[in-house]
Amino acid sequence: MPERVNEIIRSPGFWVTVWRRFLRDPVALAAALVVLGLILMAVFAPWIAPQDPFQGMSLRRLKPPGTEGYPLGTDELGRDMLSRLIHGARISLFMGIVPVLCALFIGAAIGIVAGYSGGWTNTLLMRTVDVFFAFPSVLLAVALAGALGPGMTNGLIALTLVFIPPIARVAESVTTGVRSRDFVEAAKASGAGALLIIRKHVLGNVLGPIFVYAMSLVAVSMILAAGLSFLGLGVKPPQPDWGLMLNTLRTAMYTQPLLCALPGVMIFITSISFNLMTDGLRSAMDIKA
Amino acid sequence: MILYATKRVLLTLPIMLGVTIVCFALVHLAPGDPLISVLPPDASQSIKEQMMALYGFDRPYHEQFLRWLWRVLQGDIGTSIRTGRPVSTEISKAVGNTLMLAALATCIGFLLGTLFGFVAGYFRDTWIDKTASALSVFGVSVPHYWLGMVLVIVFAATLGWLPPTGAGPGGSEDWKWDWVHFKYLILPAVTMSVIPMGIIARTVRALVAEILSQEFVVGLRAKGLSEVGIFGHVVKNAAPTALAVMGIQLGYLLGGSILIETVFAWPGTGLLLNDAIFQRDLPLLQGTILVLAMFFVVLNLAVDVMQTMLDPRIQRA
Amino acid sequence: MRESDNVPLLEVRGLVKHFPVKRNLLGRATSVVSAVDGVDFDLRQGETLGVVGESGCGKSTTARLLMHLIEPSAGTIRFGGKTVGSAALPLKEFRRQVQLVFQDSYASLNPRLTVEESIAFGPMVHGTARTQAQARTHALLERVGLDPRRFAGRFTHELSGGQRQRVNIARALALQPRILVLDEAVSALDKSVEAQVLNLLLDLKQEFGLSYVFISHDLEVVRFMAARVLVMYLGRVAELAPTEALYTDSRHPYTTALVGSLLSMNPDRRTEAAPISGDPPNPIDPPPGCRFHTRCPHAEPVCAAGVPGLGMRAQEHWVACHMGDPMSGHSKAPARAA
Amino acid sequence: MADTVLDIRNLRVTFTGGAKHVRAVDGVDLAVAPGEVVALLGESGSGKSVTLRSVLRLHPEAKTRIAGSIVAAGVDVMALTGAALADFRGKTVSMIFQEPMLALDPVYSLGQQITESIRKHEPAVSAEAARRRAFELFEQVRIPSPERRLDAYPHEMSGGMRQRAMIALALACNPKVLLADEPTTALDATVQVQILLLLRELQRNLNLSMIFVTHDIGVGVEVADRIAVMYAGRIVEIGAVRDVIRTPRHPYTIGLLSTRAQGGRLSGNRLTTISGSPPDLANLPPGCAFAPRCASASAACREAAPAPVDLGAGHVVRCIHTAITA
Amino acid sequence: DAGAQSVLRIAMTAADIPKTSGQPDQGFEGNRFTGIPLYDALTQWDLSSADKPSVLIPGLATAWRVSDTDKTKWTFTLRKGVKFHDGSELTANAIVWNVDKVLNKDARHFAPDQIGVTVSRMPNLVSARRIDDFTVELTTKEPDSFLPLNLTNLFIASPAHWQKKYDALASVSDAAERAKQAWAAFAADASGSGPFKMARFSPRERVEYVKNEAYWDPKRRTKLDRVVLLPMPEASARTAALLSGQVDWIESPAPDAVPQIKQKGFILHTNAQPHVWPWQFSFVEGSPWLDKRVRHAANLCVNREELKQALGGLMEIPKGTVPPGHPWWGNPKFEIKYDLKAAQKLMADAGFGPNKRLKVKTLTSASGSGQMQPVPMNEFVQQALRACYFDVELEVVEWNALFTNWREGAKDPKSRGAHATNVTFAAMDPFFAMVRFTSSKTQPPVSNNWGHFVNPEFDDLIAKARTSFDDKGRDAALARLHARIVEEAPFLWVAHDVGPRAMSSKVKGVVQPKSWFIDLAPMSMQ
Ligand SMILES: Nc1ncnc2c1ncn2[C@@H]1O[C@H](COP(=O)(O)OP(=O)(O)OP(=O)(O)O)[C@@H](O)[C@H]1O
Ligand SMILES: Nc1ncnc2c1ncn2[C@@H]1O[C@H](COP(=O)(O)OP(=O)(O)OP(=O)(O)O)[C@@H](O)[C@H]1O
Ligand SMILES: [Mg+2]
Ligand SMILES: [Mg+2]
Repeated sequence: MPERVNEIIRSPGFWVTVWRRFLRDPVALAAALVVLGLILMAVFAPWIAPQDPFQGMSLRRLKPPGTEGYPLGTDELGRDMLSRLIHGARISLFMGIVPVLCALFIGAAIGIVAGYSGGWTNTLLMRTVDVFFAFPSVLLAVALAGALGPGMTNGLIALTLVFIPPIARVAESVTTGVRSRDFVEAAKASGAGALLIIRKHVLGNVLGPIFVYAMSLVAVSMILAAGLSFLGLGVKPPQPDWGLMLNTLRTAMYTQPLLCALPGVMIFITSISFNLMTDGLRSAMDIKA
Repeated sequence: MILYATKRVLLTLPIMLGVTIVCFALVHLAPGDPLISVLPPDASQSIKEQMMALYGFDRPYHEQFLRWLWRVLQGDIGTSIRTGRPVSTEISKAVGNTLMLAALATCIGFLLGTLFGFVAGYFRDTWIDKTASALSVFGVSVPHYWLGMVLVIVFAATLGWLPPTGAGPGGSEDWKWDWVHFKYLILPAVTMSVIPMGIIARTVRALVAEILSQEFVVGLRAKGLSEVGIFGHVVKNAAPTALAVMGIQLGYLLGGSILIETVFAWPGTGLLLNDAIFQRDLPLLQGTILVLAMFFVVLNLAVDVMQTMLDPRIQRA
Repeated sequence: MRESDNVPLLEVRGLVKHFPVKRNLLGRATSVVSAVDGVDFDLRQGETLGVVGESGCGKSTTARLLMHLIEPSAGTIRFGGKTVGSAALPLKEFRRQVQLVFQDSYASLNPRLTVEESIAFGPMVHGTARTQAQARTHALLERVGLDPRRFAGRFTHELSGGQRQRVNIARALALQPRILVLDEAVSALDKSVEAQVLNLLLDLKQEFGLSYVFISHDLEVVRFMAARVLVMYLGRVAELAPTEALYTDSRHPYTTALVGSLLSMNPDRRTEAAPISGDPPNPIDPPPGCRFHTRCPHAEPVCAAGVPGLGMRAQEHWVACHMGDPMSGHSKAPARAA
Repeated sequence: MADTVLDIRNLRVTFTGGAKHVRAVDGVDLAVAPGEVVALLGESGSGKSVTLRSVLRLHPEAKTRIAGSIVAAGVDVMALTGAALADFRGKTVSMIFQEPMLALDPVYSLGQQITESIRKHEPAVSAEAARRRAFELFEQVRIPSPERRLDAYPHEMSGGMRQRAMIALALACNPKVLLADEPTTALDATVQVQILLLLRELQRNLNLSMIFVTHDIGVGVEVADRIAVMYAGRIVEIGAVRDVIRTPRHPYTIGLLSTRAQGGRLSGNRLTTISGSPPDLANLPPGCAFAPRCASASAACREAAPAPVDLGAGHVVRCIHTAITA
Repeated sequence: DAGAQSVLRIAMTAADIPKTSGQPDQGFEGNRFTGIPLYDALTQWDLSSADKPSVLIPGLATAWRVSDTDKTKWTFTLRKGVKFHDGSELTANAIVWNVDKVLNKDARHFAPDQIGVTVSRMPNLVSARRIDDFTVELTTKEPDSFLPLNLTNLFIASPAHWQKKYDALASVSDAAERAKQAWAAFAADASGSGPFKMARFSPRERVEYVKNEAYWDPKRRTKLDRVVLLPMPEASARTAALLSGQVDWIESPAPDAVPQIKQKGFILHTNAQPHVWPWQFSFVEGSPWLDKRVRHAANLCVNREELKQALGGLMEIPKGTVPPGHPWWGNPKFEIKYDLKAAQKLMADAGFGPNKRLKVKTLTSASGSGQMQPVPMNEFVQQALRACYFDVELEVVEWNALFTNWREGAKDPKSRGAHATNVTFAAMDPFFAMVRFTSSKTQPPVSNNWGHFVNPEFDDLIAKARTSFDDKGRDAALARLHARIVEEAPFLWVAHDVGPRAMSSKVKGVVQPKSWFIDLAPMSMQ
């Protein structure tokens, strides 16, 4: 038996290369740092927030930003705006990320199975997906949330259902693309079974693009989830959620416009950061030989 | 071509059936009493049962579905429980209003989006591209309902230049295309155009960059075409995809207008949907969702056929 | 001569593949591409069979059929006397005997795997332990002229075209196959690199006792590599003959045209007239009868009427042309032998 | 040479767009006489296409540094700007590409693309007249049923027909110089011959000058009067076809000729090869770019780029070892 | 010409125009804007004074009395010379026709979608009979002295006008369908006898009235040329509309914008309403509220002054379901006020303290008609009760679900184990104000005794009130009932709404009575 050579010079793997390229993109990097900051803020909200986000006092309602002790003012119940915005990151990010993650799992599974098996399985799965795709996303989200009734769980279900079809479609087309590539044929020619090929050859090539696509939906999901809360179909009070805060503060629009704008600013910052980060990631992944 | 169109239409039928099933199932998922909008909570049980029977809510689901589907096929999408008016008249008026809004928004979004997209794609990696791209990222990232609020605060409440809500001084039925009425359309349409602007700009930018990187552009230069001439070619190459994106965006606006219409009290399908949800007017909810979804399906179909017609590369069979 | 020379290693009979391209509303195929339409040949132990033909004539489809990567519409393949896919020779077992090298060296390597992982994949599928598979990989890399220390850890995009094609060859050899199907394996390479790879192929063949099916549209290269050459035209075999016989004494008008299209390399004897005009027809609606009759200078009504059979016209020289068949009724056919 | 339609002097093209600057063409001199065909030969990436495209100034201005002089039919190409450049392109010098499928606009019919070109350069011509001319051009390049094919889109035609259409397009405005960038590489052998013969015939009939880029020496031999061999951005050997084929003097040319698996004479034996691989243009060694792969390279080769050596009769070689290779 | 017209434009809080067919929905806002202006009822509220409680006065009926022998039979004498907007005359037949439309399933004009609102507000009315052209006899299921109060909700529509609509639909063959369509047509072009006539109806967007020059009551003949009603459910949108001059009057302005509204010269009208914003307790086994000390403690623990301040003054501090001075007040022995010490002591007595806190769960919604500002207010209560060792869990459910659950009761699984529910109610008539919450007969699913409050004493008090047919006796009985209710405290009384409305100073003649309603007729525009 031949000897195995040990001191191999290993090239950095795909993701390492992507990471390095990503680090070289200042805009994407800044966006990623903002996202990271927001996530940390959400995770450590109870420790960071200067005040109890639920504790209000009617005597200090609707103080403008810059008020002593309340750097970002107070909301319509006299709760500290800064603390609520910090805590709001939890639900808002949660509602942005979790539905997309759930949809990523389900949608990717559907798409990869459909794309790899082709034929009738594909037709059946993708036609079903098409039915849900036949609804504009906002309509579907609103209709589902409206039918199921407001609440975080229902919002999660609605958004997950909204994002499964697009992810499944992308997964299907990427998989179909990969499936017909020569290296998959070569693996088949080596006698590998379908599951092994999917695991070793398809997933590695498919998950990246699907993941990036899903990432690009996080911003949409956030805006949509906040929109549902804004309509009164999402998170229920007194939970601090940016969309809901936007809704409840709306009545103070004329007295404290700046204050009312704050939750929207947070949504905007988060979604633009996610978008820029995704753009950066996408171009970092676009490695040409 | 006709064969192709027929084929596409036939392929759409199962999807339409699926859509009707989803629409029907959606409202029956709904917790709570379907008659809540006509029955006050203090109505007695016997009145309630009597009414359930009157509206057919006591029958098994599949029977209700088949009856409903049968009536839908005959063009009757039900009667609003609350108002007693046919859902179709409610919707047709609302669709008209939303269409007006969405069409203007699509136009604004399309004009700006294409402009930014073309400029960015042409001047790739220059500051012009960066500015135009920043605007398009703004478009896809901004929560438009919030933007709507901000615009109302600035232009209606503070500056008083434009009216904050409604569809004209006399309501949508008095609509006229004059400045007095048009004023009411500006804020909602601008707000609504932001997302399609962003999406179209991004699509067009990618499209233009992709087309410009193709060899045939070198070919066009080599045969002596000026930049204006090349621009014409780029437009024609980009048109099928760009128009398809625009069509689909129009569909999204029609179906997704609920947030904007709620902010601006614009009497369109979104507001109707909102009313239907919060008043638990199930037939109205069902009908509105159905019509909007069907609209979207048909629009997709039209976009598809149109794209096939515009793009000689696509095989028609 | 060894005894194995008598039993062909691979026997291909009546291979047909139709791809549906248009479907009616009910999903039934209304028109098909007959990419391969009745191909017969044998491959002997240790030989190189060249396959030439114009673009779209079904060369790659034949290769994929040989590997059973796609199901043939009809026809059988026997390996060492056993029918492939039967109980005697299950597919997985067959697949380690036959391996494929594709034209596009880039697309045929998984961009997310290192060279080492790509090559070791096959043996590991067949139950070789990881360390052993890696050891074999390193040996093979060494063998195809790539230093394992430098190349084993690299990714596809970090290799030049020639290096990638060497990796592909190593990958194909990792399963210790007996047959290598090379589908335009050198067409994408520069001449200087092509020569290196061709040399490598020659050496490997010797060393591992391989048999090659060498597919190419470059007649020069086929002539250099192959002992026998199969000429395909629109999914059918036009001619199958020992190389020299084919190049010097072609019997099929198409082969003649093909050989005549070879460039002279002599500035004083430039080609004056094209041996044949027009492009090959569309395989969706292939011409009836002899598929070449639309471009054939000797075409007669019989050619459109009947499909010429593949007949032996000389020693080992098989031709499918009415002109060679005394029974065909073609005016140029030889008189019937007594 | 006094009588030239195209004179390229000391052309240098550097691409500055990427992380590293790529010097794709590094001092090319090439003169083409009226009615002459020069074949530009070389490996992938040696700068053939870049040289060709420089003649029409087709490189993106922002990311390219281009130096040297190009004079075509008395026009100083480097000085052209805007409209003048556009008028020059396609009218004085036109171009044929390797992949007509990619080089033709997929959403315009072939007829439209040709008439567009004609009317761009001759605005006085009516649409009908332009179409008539397109029809004649199609006949000229021997496209069967030309009337129908004028309305066809590129994807509806076979490879050979597309390339014929491409040639028709290039000839639409009666150019003086035709640049052909591997026009037959993508074609099947039987079709390649047809196109080569067609080009040769047209060139002769119209007295065109032509630069013909190819990988394949055989093709060069078939069409050219002179052959120029490029390596790493320089022309390393140039001369009449016979001289270059029969008495190559640059080690690279010699290697190139011997690597061909030509004919049965070598069958089954090993081929001679050029060891190593083409250089990285972003990281060229100082001296002769071929030195690392050259069997006869000496220390001097690695120090400075060799100057051209004129061997007479226009046979020029950039190698200091011409004595050895003779 | 338009400029010279006096037009009053009003933004309502409803999301849609309340039904215009005579039985308005959308709660009392419906009665306020599409009932009272367009129609008359047999009896009506006196809305002419801002200071006195609104009392019952004759409307289309000039007099009424219950039969001496059969206390279920009432005769109503009709006003003569009243004409509907379509010109037809009001007679006894019209009354019978209007009763039949909701109670007689066999009537051609039976309107199922109008049953709900009507029947539930007149739970005992059974039928009507014409005695002569100007006399009708109404029959109740059982003796019920509340009937005249209930009849303020039965708006009388024009039968002749409906018949015209019905006749125009000759092409519709199915009778029920034809009637349905006739009602839809009627709703779009209504005809009642009220001081305003419908001029234009644009579903979901606006309804416009013009004056009825021929109105029978000269005091209520209006000077307004036109009234425009616009649905605007968003408080901030209404505020914007007022500030930008799009409308002259808005209902319920955004509380936070009140200072700004006033500062810009708009006028804010408020007055206490017969309205209660409560927590209604559960008396189901295991509920912590079964202990009266706990109920009292909660009522003493909320600083309502502070809440009022938080709401910008837009609430009235409750002392019971009706305020002191009301005929039904009855001087209860328990005083609802803020007394933290006493509350804490009561809690201590009940066995709770800082270390043994009491967990309670309350259902509420994020919005809803009459709910004022449910979330902030509930959160305020939640915080206030914290000082009295309560840990309140708020379960925010969708408004309709909350409302539906109101008659499903505390035992229903949909109550999710809540110990209290937060549905606001109107307290204008004794049934709605008191009876339905305290009678053993109104337990779920019959009516809104959500918490299953059962007490024979209350059943007796209720029976007594129901059968006291003279006003004095009835009010005295109701006062006793009210006093006992306050003492037993089945509610945590938090607030009364004050019906805030903001309007331009151009609107003249505004009288905001102590009622849910307001009369548009005497108003004018400057
Ligand atoms: N999966 C497929 N579906 C439909 N048609 C196919 C498929 N694969 C191949 N074909 C068609 O079958 C014919 C033969 O294809 P094949 O790839 O075998 O040709 P080839 O001889 O390898 O050509 P080339 O020299 O261009 O590689 C072509 O016309 C091709 O378009
Ligand atoms: N726009 C560009 N930007 C950067 N580098 C370029 C550009 N165009 C060409 N190059 C580089 O210049 C070098 C020469 O390219 P060129 O296209 O002239 O090669 P070629 O000789 O035509 O090769 P082939 O035979 O493959 O067509 C290559 O290394 C190529 O990567
Ligand atoms: Mg092939
Ligand atoms: Mg090139």
